[in-house]
Amino acid sequence: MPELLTIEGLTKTFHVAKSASGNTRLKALDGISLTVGRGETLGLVGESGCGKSTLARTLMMLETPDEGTVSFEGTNPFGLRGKELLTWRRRVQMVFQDPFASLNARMNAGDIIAEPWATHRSLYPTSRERDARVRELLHMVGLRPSDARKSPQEFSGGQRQRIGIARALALNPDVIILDEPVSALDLSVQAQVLNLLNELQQELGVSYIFISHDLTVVRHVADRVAVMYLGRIIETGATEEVFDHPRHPYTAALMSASPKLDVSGTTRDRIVLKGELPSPLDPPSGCRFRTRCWKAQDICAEVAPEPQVLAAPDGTRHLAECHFPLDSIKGLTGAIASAQ
Amino acid sequence: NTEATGTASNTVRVVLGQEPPTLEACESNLTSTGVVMRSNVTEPLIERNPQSGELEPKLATEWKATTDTEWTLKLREGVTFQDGTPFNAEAAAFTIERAVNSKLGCNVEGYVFGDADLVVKAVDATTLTVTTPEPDPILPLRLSFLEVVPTSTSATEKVREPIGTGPYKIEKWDAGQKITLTSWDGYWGDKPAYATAEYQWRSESSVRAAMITSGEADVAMGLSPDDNIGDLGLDYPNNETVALRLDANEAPLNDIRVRQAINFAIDKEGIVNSLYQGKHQVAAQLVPDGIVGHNAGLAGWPFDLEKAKSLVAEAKADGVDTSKQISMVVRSAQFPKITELGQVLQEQLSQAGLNVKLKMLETSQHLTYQVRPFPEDEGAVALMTQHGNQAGDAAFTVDQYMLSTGAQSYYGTPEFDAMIKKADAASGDERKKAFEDIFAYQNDKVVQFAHISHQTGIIGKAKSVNYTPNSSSGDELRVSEMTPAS
Amino acid sequence: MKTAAEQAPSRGTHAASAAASQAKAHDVVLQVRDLAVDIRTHRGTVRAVNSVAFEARAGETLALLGESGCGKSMTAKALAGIMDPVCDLADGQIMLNGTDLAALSPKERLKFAGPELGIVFQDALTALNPVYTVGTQLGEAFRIHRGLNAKQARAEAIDLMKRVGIPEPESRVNSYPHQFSGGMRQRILIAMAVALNPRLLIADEPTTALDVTVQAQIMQLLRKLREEGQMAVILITHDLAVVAEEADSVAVMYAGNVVESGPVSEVFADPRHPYTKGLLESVPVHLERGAQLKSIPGSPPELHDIPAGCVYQSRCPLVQDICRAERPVLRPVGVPAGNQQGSNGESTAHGTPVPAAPEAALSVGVPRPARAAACHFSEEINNA
Amino acid sequence: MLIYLRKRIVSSALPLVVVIVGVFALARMTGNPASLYLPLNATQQMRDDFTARNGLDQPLLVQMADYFGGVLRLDFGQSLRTGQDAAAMALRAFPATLQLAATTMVLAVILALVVGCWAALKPNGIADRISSFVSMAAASIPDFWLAIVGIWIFAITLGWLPTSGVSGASAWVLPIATLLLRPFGVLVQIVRGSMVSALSEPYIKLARSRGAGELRVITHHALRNAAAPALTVAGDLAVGLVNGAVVVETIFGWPGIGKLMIDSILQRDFAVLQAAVLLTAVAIFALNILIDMGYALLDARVRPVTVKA
Amino acid sequence: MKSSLNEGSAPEQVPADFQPAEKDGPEKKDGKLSLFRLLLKDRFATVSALILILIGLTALVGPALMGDLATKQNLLFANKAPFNPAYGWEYFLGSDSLGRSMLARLVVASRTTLSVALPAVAVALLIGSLWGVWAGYHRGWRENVSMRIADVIMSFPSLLLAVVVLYVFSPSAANIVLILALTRIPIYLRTARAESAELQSRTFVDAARTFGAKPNAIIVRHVIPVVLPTLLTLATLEFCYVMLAESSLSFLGIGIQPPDVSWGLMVSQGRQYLQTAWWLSIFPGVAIVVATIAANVLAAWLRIATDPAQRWRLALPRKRLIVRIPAKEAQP
Ligand SMILES: Nc1ncnc2c1ncn2[C@@H]1O[C@H](COP(=O)(O)OP(=O)(O)OP(=O)(O)O)[C@@H](O)[C@H]1O
Ligand SMILES: Nc1ncnc2c1ncn2[C@@H]1O[C@H](COP(=O)(O)OP(=O)(O)OP(=O)(O)O)[C@@H](O)[C@H]1O
Ligand SMILES: [Mg+2]
Ligand SMILES: [Mg+2]
Ligand code: NI
Repeated sequence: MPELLTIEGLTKTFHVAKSASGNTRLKALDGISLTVGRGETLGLVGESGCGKSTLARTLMMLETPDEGTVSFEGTNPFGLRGKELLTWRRRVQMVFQDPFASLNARMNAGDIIAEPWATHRSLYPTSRERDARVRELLHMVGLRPSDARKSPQEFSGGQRQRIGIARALALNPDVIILDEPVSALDLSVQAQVLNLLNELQQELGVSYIFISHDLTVVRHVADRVAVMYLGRIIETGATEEVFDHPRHPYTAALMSASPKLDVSGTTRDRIVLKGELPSPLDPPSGCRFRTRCWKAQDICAEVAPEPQVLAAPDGTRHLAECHFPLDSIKGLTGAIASAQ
Repeated sequence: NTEATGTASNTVRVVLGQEPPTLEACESNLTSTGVVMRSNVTEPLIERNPQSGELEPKLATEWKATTDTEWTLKLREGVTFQDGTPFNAEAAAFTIERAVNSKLGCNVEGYVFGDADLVVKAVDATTLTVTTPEPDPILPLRLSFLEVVPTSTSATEKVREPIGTGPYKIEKWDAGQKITLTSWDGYWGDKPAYATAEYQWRSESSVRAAMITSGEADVAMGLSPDDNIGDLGLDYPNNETVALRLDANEAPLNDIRVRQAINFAIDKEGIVNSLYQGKHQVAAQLVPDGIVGHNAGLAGWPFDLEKAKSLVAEAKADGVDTSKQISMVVRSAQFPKITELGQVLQEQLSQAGLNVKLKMLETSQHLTYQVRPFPEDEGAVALMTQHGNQAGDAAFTVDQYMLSTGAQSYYGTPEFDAMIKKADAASGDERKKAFEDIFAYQNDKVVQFAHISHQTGIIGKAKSVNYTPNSSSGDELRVSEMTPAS
Repeated sequence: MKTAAEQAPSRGTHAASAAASQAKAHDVVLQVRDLAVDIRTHRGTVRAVNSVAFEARAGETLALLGESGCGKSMTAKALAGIMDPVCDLADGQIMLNGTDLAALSPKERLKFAGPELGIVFQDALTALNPVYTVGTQLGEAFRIHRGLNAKQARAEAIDLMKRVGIPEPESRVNSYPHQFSGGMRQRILIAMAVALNPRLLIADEPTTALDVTVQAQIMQLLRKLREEGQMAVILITHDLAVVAEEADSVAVMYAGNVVESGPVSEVFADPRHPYTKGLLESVPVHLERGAQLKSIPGSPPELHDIPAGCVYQSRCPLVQDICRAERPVLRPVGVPAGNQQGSNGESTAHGTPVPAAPEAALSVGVPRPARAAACHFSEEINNA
Repeated sequence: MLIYLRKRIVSSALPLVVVIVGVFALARMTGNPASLYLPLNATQQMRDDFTARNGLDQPLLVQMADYFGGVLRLDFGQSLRTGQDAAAMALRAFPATLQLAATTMVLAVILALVVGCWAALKPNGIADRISSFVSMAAASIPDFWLAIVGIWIFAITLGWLPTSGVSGASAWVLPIATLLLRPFGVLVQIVRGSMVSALSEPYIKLARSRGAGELRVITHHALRNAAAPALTVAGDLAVGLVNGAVVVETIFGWPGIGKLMIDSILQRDFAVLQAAVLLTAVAIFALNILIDMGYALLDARVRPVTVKA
Repeated sequence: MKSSLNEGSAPEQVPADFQPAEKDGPEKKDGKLSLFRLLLKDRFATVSALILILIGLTALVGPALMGDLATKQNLLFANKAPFNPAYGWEYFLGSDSLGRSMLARLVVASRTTLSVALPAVAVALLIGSLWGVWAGYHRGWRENVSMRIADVIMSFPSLLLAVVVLYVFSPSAANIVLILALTRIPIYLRTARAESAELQSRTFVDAARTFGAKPNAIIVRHVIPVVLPTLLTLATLEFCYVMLAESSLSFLGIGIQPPDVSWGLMVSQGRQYLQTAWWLSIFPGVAIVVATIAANVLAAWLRIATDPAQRWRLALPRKRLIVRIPAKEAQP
């Protein structure tokens, strides 16, 4: 697949109030490198607070990175100004994580969806066109045309998220960053939205960066998956590879923790991680996962592992950052066994 | 309530309109200072009887003009200051030097003595000579404004709490709250009835009145007719006269007919009767009865709106722009009901066909209009002034208000100036007559003023105190004249 | 409905034995019947919860499953007696260990809140008071119901924090809610709910806001607490997988109505309501990537818009005329439909509700709840 | 916390200077005070002397430099009116105002909390309607008018209280009652509003689910949350009191800084005015810092440094 | 509401080619209408609105209707008590100390009062809130400097300002407006800044940024509409404050000056007749109180009515008596 978006060594540090250790610098992103191909869906998974949203926000230029480069079709959006910047803005859009906070409660749904056109006037110049398009978009995301007049309070979370998606679609973008787009949705709606996203991708060739903690969903939609932990990508690879043959212990733990719709009645074995995510203000030395890892050894505390290219049975590129990657042959069950 | 406080019967409590800024003796011609100080803490050499208008001995027992320009005073013996030092010619001379000849910038200097520097000499312990650069027939009257202080008083700085020879001494001044005077045992005269006098101040006249009603104060100064004090209020003629001063240099006031019309248009009777409940007197001149030079023969201008209208019309016919705006400048809160008065005057002058704009100003601004140099480019101004002649001699009024160069005068004529100069130098009955003529002449030929009324002050007085106010009570409230009612 | 006279003694004895007695496994702790909640809105009064019936058993988990807005939280709040002022409990019985909570005055109900019934809220972020330390909030239940002083309450709070697995409870007890992570906050909320060892724990979407690894931890904790205290747990969720893994029985709600209930394994293996079936099919599992998911078209009806007949009619693939005319009641399935009809004397006029379980369930103590569904064609679904 | 405090104090310094410079410049725009202090017939010579003596003939910048030089030596100049040290006059008047304002504020807050809570119990209930009506009326009555009516009723007609003055505790009643009304009226509405919204927060439901009764919910759970917005408003109102007790001080003869300020403005007593403004500005800045700290005390989320256990 | 009822029942049937033109008209009207209907539902708000309209009309056309009645003096007819039908309607509210009709003066004063209070509030609101919103949105030095400026104004003696303005310019309603507006700017500035600082970190603002919207556009579209109700409520409180401040200035002799007349001035001037002619200060006082209460009630209502999250509160049917009818008698 031709690469549309390339991220190289992206680092973002926040300055926050003092932590226990007196640190005020919070490295939310630490040398992130990723690529997204045209028409591809990249799944981004990871625990809460690991930096998924920060990555999304940085890509959307809502935050300025400290280091690293972003290249969109060869141009660096951070260098753009004026008209070019607007064009870029049109082509890259985002659906926000929180459907309650991302919609202005004082606007009605129609105005919210039409809002981008206030900046990009040329897209739908007449109000008639805009109205029609709003109705079309509402319909696309499974809402009633009459909903255009309602204010966000009158919608359920899922409906709000659909408004958010409709708003992102309003500019006909090439890349949509979806920050947990379905986690607030009901199953039936989730299916509709996933189908919708799928159709859009097929019709328009849009690329997605799909952030989610619902692994079932990610597995369904993503071509490739990147797993984040404390501001770093610790594993990337083709979806099946990563899901079925996780190489990083954290990925394995994540996969096993995800509940399965399995009505056989037998309780599955799973890796329940000890402890909490360490504070990103004071990340562990060496390998970041070592404090919760059952395979950790002395070296993990000393040396930060480099990303290794690992042999994948199906020949796709599989990267993991671990001193002691898991066995790929035994797959997930093997990993669970090794943890017990 | 009065009985509740034990010392009450021994104390007289006075409530004033404002706190004295200072008690400095040489500033005591300021109303708020003088009302506490004069004849209570400090005393003058000579004192003017407010009723008769005659000069009476105080610390000086006799005085006479020894030459045209020299006066000799005989001082009272056996008087000591409250700090124990004796009162003598040296102290008297010091007082005059300090107030009149020094760089201290005393208020009394400007007010009473003007530029003239006096030569003072203590001949012996009880004899003093004062020499004026020009003959001054009313020097003794001027001296009555000087409150005597001992030589220990600073000659270079003003003193907040001076020492005097009076029946009371300053006991305590709680800045912002009250001043307490206690009677002084070493006083040369009769011991006053009250052992202590307490002064407080409230700026709302209704509150001052309320303090009398509720028994929190025994004497309240400066009440308004609407304070509803009933029979606890005592009226007294306070020597103040209200008038409009007309700027005869500016159109349309530069036409005498317009100025006359203004005088005809004002319904003085109506104002006095309805605004001031008939307590004031309609005025025909700037000084009330009792002042040397008051012309008893003058009657107030009759209220005649038709006449006023026709005078205005005449002036207009002669090419005077009677529609030009006249600013009526009034100082807010200068005396009770001044805003009402201003509005009435504006209305009445408008009735006569004049274009009058009422301008209510605060004190400092008002002063810029009141004294020279007058503001430029203000057009025609009719300034409301309240003039009080504390001295009892018309010269104090006329020099200021009627000389064409007077500090508070817009306008005059050469003949008029000559009349005034002549009157100033005259003495006795001749002086009286000369000033009477001056007032008549101003009404006849000059018409710089539209007189309105001679005011009556109201003092609130609790039943427990015997006191009869007189025309000087507002400036000089003698506690020694107060006695407890049995 | 019992009269007041009958209730009084039962409440008295109950309160006495509240803390001490441990329920036996599978005893019915809570039985809800005909529960109906009205909301007064500016469009008129709407029924948000309609003739809901289910039962919860000691040591078991009942899952209330349903889409957003179908009335799950409302039901939970009605059970806990903490509805918004605009909501009225219109009808129904809430029998908690023999006491009808619905018939009590708000004041009397306070006595049950905590010792008998605990609730964990949907949103851990806002459910904790930001201006008090978690210790204060955790200890409050002890101060109210056991009359402990501040110090004792603090000790209990530390104990509780230990129980729910918060590290260093002695120092963290003085921290404020905003100083905890989402998972920790959720633990604190759970700790609060189980503080007084209630018979019934209602957990309203306790893990929706959390990610999978934390969710696994929380679920483990809930399981542990349930087993320790033989609590009956009502787990509210819209996550089928969680239901499948955690619950013993399930009640599926749709538009304020329970449309299907029964043991999880049976319901999921063999759904008897088209809605349940639709839900199960919309899970993206065992599907090719990018393949079209089977979704339920449309969206649930608005509350003021609920049609007269079957609540699911507008989205149902099997819809027939009868569905539009008549609301199906929740009736046992798995047995021939005709039998049930006779024995329950089902009314058809307004879809007058019929209790989910037969009268026998309470007295005899049938080990597993019977399956029930509210569909005219529950038998045909899987043949269709 | 200390670092924060230091930072706040340092950052208040510049505004203070700006305030003084502003007052200095503005005051001198109100004209030469000579005619106020000199006799009406004073000669031009006397006027010039006066102007020179008080340095008013210098360019404004020179005057200002002189003044600030003096301030650095803690010399705030002398009153034109009384000849006393300006700073001493301001310092003497300030406590009277502070006592009055502090007492008023404390009472207003307490009363408003009680009434506001009572009103919030049943939004739109009868208690709510009555209290909001009363509080709005309270906040909209001109204070001088109320003071005079108060004197009329309580001092004259009933004779319960002294009309004015500072003698004894009873003299405080009328001034405080007069000052109280507006802060009370405003605060009741703020407390009521924030109480109503606090009561609809989820944590209130949670508290109810723990068995907390209505009273406990109000006093333990909602009050503290509702107090924070009230605190901010109370701060602004207190600033108003420190700065604006003029009317009450004038009527009741209360020797406070407000009266001093208006007198020195009307009398063009520049040194006193500047000293008084500086003093009140310092007090207001201090008050703002206190309010912020109180806020942090009420709500841990806004504490400048999070204390990690 | 019927329309949405009908649409709701068959959402999926709505075809893709909609007819927007047809629908829009009546629905938009419906929105306006419902605000009005909402108003009618709240008795207090309705009465308040009526009072305010009445006051507004009075200020607008009243002075013209009164002619010279407000200035026509009659010293022989001073301080006549109100409610005496013998004096005729002009003197229904009595006469003042110069024998002018109280009624006429109240009417004329309403215009001055409003023309001081409204512009003062409006100017301060406009400047303060725009400035505050701007400062809060951009944070950083702009915020710091603005807050310090607010501190300066707050600790500045407004009386001095009043005297300066009155001295340098002449006493006029416009100057009073200027002073009152200037001194009240910080109130709005602070509130607007705080709210806007909070809002600028909201996700919906971020969303707008991702479209490439300019800060000013975002401020206009997202920040101001959210902050406005709070500021408007504040403004009504301030409306009351400004009327009072104006009367306090009159009391101190540096406010509106006769022959202009405002309610505040009337109260101030009437205070000395409190014991002899109470109506001189009571009537204008009552006018101030009534106007502020009405403004406050309406503002409180409007705040809720324009807040979509709270709007439902207004429209609730009264709580009915809960009569629970069990569907079926439980067997004992
Ligand atoms: N503006 C900010 N200032 C300071 N810290 C921030 C800021 N934004 C995010 N962080 C911190 O950066 C880290 C990563 O946050 P981020 O929101 O990207 O996580 P996430 O992976 O999206 O989590 P979730 O799944 O909960 O959405 C967190 O520790 C967060 O506290
Ligand atoms: N205070 C209220 N006023 C009006 N309607 C309300 C109120 N609270 C809830 N509702 C409505 O009642 C219905 C049921 O709400 P409830 O919160 O029980 O849903 P839920 O099943 O818990 O949904 P979710 O999964 O989103 O939490 C919804 O349609 C909701 O809009
Ligand atoms: Mg995120
Ligand atoms: Mg819910
Ligand atoms: Ni409808």
